[in-house]
Amino acid sequence: SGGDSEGGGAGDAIVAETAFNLKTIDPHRQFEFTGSTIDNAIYQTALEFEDGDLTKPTDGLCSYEMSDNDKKMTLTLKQKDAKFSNGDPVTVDDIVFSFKRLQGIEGNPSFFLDGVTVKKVDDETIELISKNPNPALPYILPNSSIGIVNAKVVKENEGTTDENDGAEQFLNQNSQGSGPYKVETYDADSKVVLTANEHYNGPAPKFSKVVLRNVSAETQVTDIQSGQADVSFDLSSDQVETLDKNAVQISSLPSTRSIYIFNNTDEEIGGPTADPNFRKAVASALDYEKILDLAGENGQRMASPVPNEFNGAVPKDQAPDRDLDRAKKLLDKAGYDGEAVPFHYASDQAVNGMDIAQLAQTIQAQLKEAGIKLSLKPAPSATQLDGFRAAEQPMGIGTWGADYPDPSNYNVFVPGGSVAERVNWAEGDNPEIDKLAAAATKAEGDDRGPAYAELFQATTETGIWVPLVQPVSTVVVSNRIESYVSNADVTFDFAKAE
Amino acid sequence: MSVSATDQQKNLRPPKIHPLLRFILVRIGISILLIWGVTVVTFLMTNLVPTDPVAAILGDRAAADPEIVAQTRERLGLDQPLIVQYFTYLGNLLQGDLGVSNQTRVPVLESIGQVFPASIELGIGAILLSVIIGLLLGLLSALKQNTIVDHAIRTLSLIGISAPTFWIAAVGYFVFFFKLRLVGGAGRLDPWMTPPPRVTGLYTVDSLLAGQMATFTNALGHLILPSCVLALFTIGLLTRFSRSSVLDIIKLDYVTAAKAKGLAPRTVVFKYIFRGALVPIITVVGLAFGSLLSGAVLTETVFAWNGLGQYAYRGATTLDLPVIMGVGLVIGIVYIIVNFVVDLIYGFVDPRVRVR
Amino acid sequence: MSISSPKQPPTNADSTGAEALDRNPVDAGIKRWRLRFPKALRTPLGFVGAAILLIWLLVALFAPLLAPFDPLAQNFGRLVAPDGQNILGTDTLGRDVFSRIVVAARTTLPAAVFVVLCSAVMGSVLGAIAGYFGRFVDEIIMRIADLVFAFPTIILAMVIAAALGPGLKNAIIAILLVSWPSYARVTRSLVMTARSSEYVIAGRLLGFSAGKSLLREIAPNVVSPIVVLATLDVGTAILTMAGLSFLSLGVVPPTPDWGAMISEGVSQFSAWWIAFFPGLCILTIVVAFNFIGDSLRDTLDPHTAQEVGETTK
Amino acid sequence: MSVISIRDLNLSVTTGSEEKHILRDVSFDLEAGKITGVAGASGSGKTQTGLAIMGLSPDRSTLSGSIDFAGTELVGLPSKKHNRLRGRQLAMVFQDPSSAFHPMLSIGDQITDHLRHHRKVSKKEALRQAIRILGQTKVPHPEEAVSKYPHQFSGGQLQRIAFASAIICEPKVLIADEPTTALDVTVQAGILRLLRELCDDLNLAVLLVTHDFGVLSSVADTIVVMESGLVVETGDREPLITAPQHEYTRSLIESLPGAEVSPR
Amino acid sequence: MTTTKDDTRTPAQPLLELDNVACEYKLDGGGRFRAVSDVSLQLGRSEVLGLVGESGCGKSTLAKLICGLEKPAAGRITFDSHPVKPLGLGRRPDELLGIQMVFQNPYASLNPRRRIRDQLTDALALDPDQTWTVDSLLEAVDLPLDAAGRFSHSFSGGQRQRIAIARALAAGPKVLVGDEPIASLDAFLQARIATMMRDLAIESGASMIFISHDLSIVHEIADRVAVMEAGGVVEVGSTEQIWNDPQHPYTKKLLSAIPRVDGKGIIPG
Ligand SMILES: Nc1ncnc2c1ncn2[C@@H]1O[C@H](COP(=O)(O)OP(=O)(O)OP(=O)(O)O)[C@@H](O)[C@H]1O
Ligand SMILES: Nc1ncnc2c1ncn2[C@@H]1O[C@H](COP(=O)(O)OP(=O)(O)OP(=O)(O)O)[C@@H](O)[C@H]1O
Ligand SMILES: [Mg+2]
Ligand SMILES: [Mg+2]
Repeated sequence: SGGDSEGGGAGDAIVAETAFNLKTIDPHRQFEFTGSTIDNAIYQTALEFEDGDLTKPTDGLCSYEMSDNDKKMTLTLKQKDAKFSNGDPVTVDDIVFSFKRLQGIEGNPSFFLDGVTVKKVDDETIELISKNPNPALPYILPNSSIGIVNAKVVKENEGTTDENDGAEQFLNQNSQGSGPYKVETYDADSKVVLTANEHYNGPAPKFSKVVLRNVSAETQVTDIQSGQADVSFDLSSDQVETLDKNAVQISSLPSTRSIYIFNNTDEEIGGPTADPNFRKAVASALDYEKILDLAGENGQRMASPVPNEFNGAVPKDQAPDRDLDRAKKLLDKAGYDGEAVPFHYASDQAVNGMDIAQLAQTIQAQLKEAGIKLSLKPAPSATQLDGFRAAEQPMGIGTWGADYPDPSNYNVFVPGGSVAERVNWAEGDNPEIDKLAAAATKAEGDDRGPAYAELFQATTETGIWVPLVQPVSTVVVSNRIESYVSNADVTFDFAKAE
Repeated sequence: MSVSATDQQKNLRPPKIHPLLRFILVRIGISILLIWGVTVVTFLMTNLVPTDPVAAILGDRAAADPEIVAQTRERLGLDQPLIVQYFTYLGNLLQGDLGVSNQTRVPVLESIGQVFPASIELGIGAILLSVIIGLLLGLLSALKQNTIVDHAIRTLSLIGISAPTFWIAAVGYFVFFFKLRLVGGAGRLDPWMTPPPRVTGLYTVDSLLAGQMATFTNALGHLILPSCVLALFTIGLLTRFSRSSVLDIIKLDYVTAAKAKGLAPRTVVFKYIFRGALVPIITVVGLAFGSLLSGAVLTETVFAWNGLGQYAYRGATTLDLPVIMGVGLVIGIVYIIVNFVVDLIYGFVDPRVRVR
Repeated sequence: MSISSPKQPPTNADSTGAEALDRNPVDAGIKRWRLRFPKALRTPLGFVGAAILLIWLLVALFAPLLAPFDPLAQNFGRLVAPDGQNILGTDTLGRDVFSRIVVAARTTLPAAVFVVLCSAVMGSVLGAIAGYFGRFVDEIIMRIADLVFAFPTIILAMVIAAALGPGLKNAIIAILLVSWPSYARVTRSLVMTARSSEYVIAGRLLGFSAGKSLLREIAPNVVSPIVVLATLDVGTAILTMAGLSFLSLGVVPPTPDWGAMISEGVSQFSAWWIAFFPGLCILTIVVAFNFIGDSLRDTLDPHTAQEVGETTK
Repeated sequence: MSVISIRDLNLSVTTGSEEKHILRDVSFDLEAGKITGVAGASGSGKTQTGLAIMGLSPDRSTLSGSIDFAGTELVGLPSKKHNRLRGRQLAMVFQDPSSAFHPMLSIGDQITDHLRHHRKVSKKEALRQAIRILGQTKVPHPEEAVSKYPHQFSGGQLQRIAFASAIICEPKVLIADEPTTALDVTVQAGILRLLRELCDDLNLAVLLVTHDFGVLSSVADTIVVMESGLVVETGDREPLITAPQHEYTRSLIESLPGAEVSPR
Repeated sequence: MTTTKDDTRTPAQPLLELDNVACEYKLDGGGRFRAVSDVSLQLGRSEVLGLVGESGCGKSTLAKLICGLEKPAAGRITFDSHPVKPLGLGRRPDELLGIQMVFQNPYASLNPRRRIRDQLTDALALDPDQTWTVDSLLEAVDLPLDAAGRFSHSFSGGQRQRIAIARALAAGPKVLVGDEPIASLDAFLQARIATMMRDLAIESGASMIFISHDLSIVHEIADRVAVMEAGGVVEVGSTEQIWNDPQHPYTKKLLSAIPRVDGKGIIPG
């Protein structure tokens, strides 16, 4: 009975597979990979990235203009023919409501518009006023979490712009966007089916149906190979290697995610990791080439947590190299006595096909060569994250996915930032870095890049973060799809597949 | 041993209600007690889990705000003493409210409604296979005791219960789907297939009801391998058990008596031996169901079978408390009900229990 | 013997002695048990089982000598197919699969035996108490056992392991908590049968207290079925541990573990050797315990064997 | 004219690697309308003799010698042919009535299934005959009895039902293996009377196996005494009991309270 | 329910006295079954009381009541002026250890996992007079001395029953209760074991209650006989009187059903 499967009973449906990381597709709450992949297809945003180039925000539903002091952004409704999936036209009110809802409901992505006041000027214009200079705003608005919803319908279904909002369930089952697709069925555990939005103002997608299945990476391998699936998101480099290259197309892009080791700065918690010499020894003891090998082809070194393609990234050639002698000297200096350091990581996680559990074992083996002993503490990601958030873990593997492609998104790694808090690194601990941080925030225009680069170089120097690798985002597409668009912004654009 | 009927009656104070009714009532009572116990266990178990549900529900940002955290705690009743929380939980439960998943915000009951039929379909497939194959093999093995056939069946059944399910699943998937394409792949249907209109939630049944033959064959193709894998252990179990059960029966006088009546061997085997052996076997089938549910967790993982096992696994690894509680409760109840039904069947099949 | 030869007087009870043994199942079983305990392993299955187990014991004992390489060292190419150097290939991190398999026997075997010992002791003590004292003690213990039975083992173990965190110790605790009830059930019913048996009553009439008769009269009569059950259960424990490791809830890496290796291997279908051989190891070792347990059970009398039967698995 | 004549019957069973002789050169005859009693201590091979006639000797056993049943040689008879005689020509009643019936089948079903099998009569007709035959064996309320289950009867009643089942196909030979050992003396008397009546009325050749000389003394016409698979003495009832010839028989009878053995 | 006055009893102070004793069993279905009702019996010193009746009439239940193994639903049992209390979880009170029992099934009444010597020693410890040793006991029941070191499975049914008798005797009982101790033995062994029991009990100064449904054996060994029917005692009297001049119709029926070994071909009853 499986025999007829190749015959492509698929027809005008495109089958995509990923291991779900999905809590909701209410855009204003959605903050995970799977949710944003779906919302990208459902919702339009005020601004977009041109052809996936993350350095160039361009017009989306609106065009924009930034004031000189980066405090005021003026949005002008541009696509007047845009319509929601129920046929209602997209209006300024919808956009204002969407922004305000995002801010008010205190969901995970609410911080995107922190300190921004949204003001409707007239039926074509919106003003976003930021308290502080906010040069990142154009980079933020294309995020699918800031998707524009049909205000009227959402309000009718308990949607509000404060914490009392109750529209999440409704939005999960009934998308209210103006993008190329709308939700047909939503099952957060197994699969989400999208169908074409006939009111979409762009070209109608070739595939009128998208089936996104929750499937583990190992099953994705067999499914893509056997024609059961058209798109696979989570294959590791090893798995991609084994595929029959004549049957599939492979798109590899630099990932926007960073993988790093964190070291707790609190002596009580971290023990040796509180000593800068120990941390630097860790950085010198790692065999980055082997780690790169795990990430597969096109994996990149990182000299800071900021991905290499981003403004403010530290050039990757400045990344440290393995130097065991140096590591040993540093360890002597640190007075490290070989005690085992608990090393925490999520045992069930893979980041762009990089298995964190394997990475942890590799790191353990490499550090052992320098005399550093790690005792691995795997845990399911939920539990691991709990401990990390509570700032209780001495050392471990962290990952960060860019919320928006601007260096300011990486301020979390700077003393006082939310991630820095988790290693007990507070403002004032490094006055030098505080100064650099202030300078970076103040910098404008072309100065921002270098200012941030300097800041992140300094933070990385402390060894509190040891950037490991920038993985590759690999999307495997079956040959049934003749052309497709896959870029850093959307990973895979269902609407443009043919 | 045998007292003449009149003597018995003279000294007998008969029960106030009919014995069969009493039997059923007692079984219902025990089952309800057990289900209540399951609620206590799930509740306590999840309270032992060292994770803060509030953090999971609120997400990063809100969890950092003590005020919101406190509010949420209050809203969820988490500031109450444990015993109050338990009664709230029980109260909700009685209204069919199993809570909402921390991860997906979907009501647990709704999700279970989705995944449960998947597991049932797999479970029924497996139990049918194991009952039919296991019983026949066991019978054959017992009838041919100490022959090559018997030794072969015993050895195979021992190997059957020794194989790690997940490994067999993976090997089976690789060989039968990936290499040979004899069966359907992961999931319950090919991805682009639309599930049949939901009546029972079992794709094979629903597709037949809707007259969608293509969907039916597809669903069956997907069902066959996982249920075989899952059945492997229970086949071994039932083969062994029915063999020893039949051997016990074969020795009994009534079998010799039946043979002495010159009945056809077939009649002796099926009417006398098998029927006698069946009663203990029914009990084991009930128990086997339990091991089936265990095996399902691993099997479902390999076959991306979106059933209760996968749901439970996700719940456990993300420490999604309402999900864990819900699944624990549902599985506990299913198990208890299955065994209740087994007891009832037992009661009805065996006249000695029926009329005491 | 001819008809005219002198006969033993029929009143000599000894003349029926030999038949008597065959006529009473309990005693016949025990006789066989005593005489053939070592012989139990001489049945074909028992022998094969014992041989396999012996091999595994030797492997575990001499693992450091047998393993050609450091099981943790990532010294080789990744995903190398079996060849002259890495006879069972290498894994995703370039470790020698054969060495890892061999060393894994060292954790699996002792852990399984340990967990079975603990749960056998815990379960049979509880079962004995329930069976002997009856009434509400029995109700409480057995209802708890029922409750544990009502949850599928692996799910319960999964939740426990997830709650306590992965690790061998926690996996053992989890398995312990879910596997004691089968011993409790068996012991309980054996004790209950023994309790009302005439030799125990005779003891009570001679002034044994309940505790004393439990220890002195009953205990010796329930150990052998428990030993059989435990033998069969080692296999189950190995399977459950492997299952937990497969779900990354068992042994913590990088310690080599068969279940974890399978889990790693299934994501690499083309590198089939990573998952295939550890699976084979689990299979053989569980088969060995089941073969031995089964032969042991055959030497028990039929009634007790039924008690120990497959139902408790 | 003997219905069954047993000559030099030998039976041996292989258990494991050892061979065990259960019957050695057993010879005696069964005659129509006569009860032949077989006595002997436990394990002397009484039951196995009966089973050998039925063709139900244990697995892995070898039978040699001759059992001549009205011209048919039963030793070595193919099991299919033997099966046609069983139930129809040769019937058997067992020691423990409570275990000789399947607990889950009704009485009516169990005493007629061989009738229906052998005679191909309809279910209704079979039941009618069952009721008649239950009446003949004096089971109370035969009409109700056929739809009851074994546990609803006392041991004595069940043994009567067992006799009903045995004679329903009008056999020539009835083998009764300790039919009263499990019963009380008062019930035993009734069963013995029934046995005698059936034997006389139906002209049955009865083989009565027992170790109770009291029973043999009441109903047997001829007595065969066995010890360890050997027939030590055969003779008519009265002389054998009052003046046993063989030492073994004598010691058996002397050990019984109230037995009156004439001194030699 | 007929209650017959036990007026044949001789000594003024009976060793064991049952006064309107009744016993009930709970049935699985929820009803109750009265297995023994209104039984009054007395047992003197050094006498053997036979207890007969058909299966299920309550003989074993009565034996259990006497040993404290069942709780009486009504009535009183006194042993040597001590009330017999039902056996709980604790030790049996010392004053009641004088009642010992021999069971029906010789295959179940010895512990298969303990050596004969250990089982006998346990019992010997109870006897304050130290009348017996292991060896003298074995000798008394006609067993070889090396039997002490063996386990019960190597003995035949008759031998086992003798060991069980030895164990009961070892405790120096004042009352020995035999619950059909010969029923499961070969017919040819029964008389021998029964006589042995009687002789040993009387020699050691004990009384015995001998339960059996075999009247001819009871006739051989009992001084007095009590006949039970459906839970009640219908007739008590000296053996000779019961045997030769039964009063109650049930006793008559029972006696007339015994087949005689006379070779006459007469069906009893
Ligand atoms: N299936 C069997 N396999 C091996 N030996 C057997 C088998 N059945 C019976 N025997 C042996 O055959 C011998 C005679 O057995 P049989 O049952 O005929 O004795 P019996 O005289 O009927 O004894 P009882 O009075 O105890 O019923 C015994 O020694 C017994 O152990
Ligand atoms: N535990 C019990 N529960 C319920 N009924 C019982 C129980 N034990 C005995 N009885 C019933 O009580 C009655 C008397 O039983 P008891 O064992 O005393 O009879 P008995 O005279 O010793 O018979 P037998 O000669 O068969 O040993 C019987 O009808 C029996 O069914
Ligand atoms: Mg016999
Ligand atoms: Mg009794």
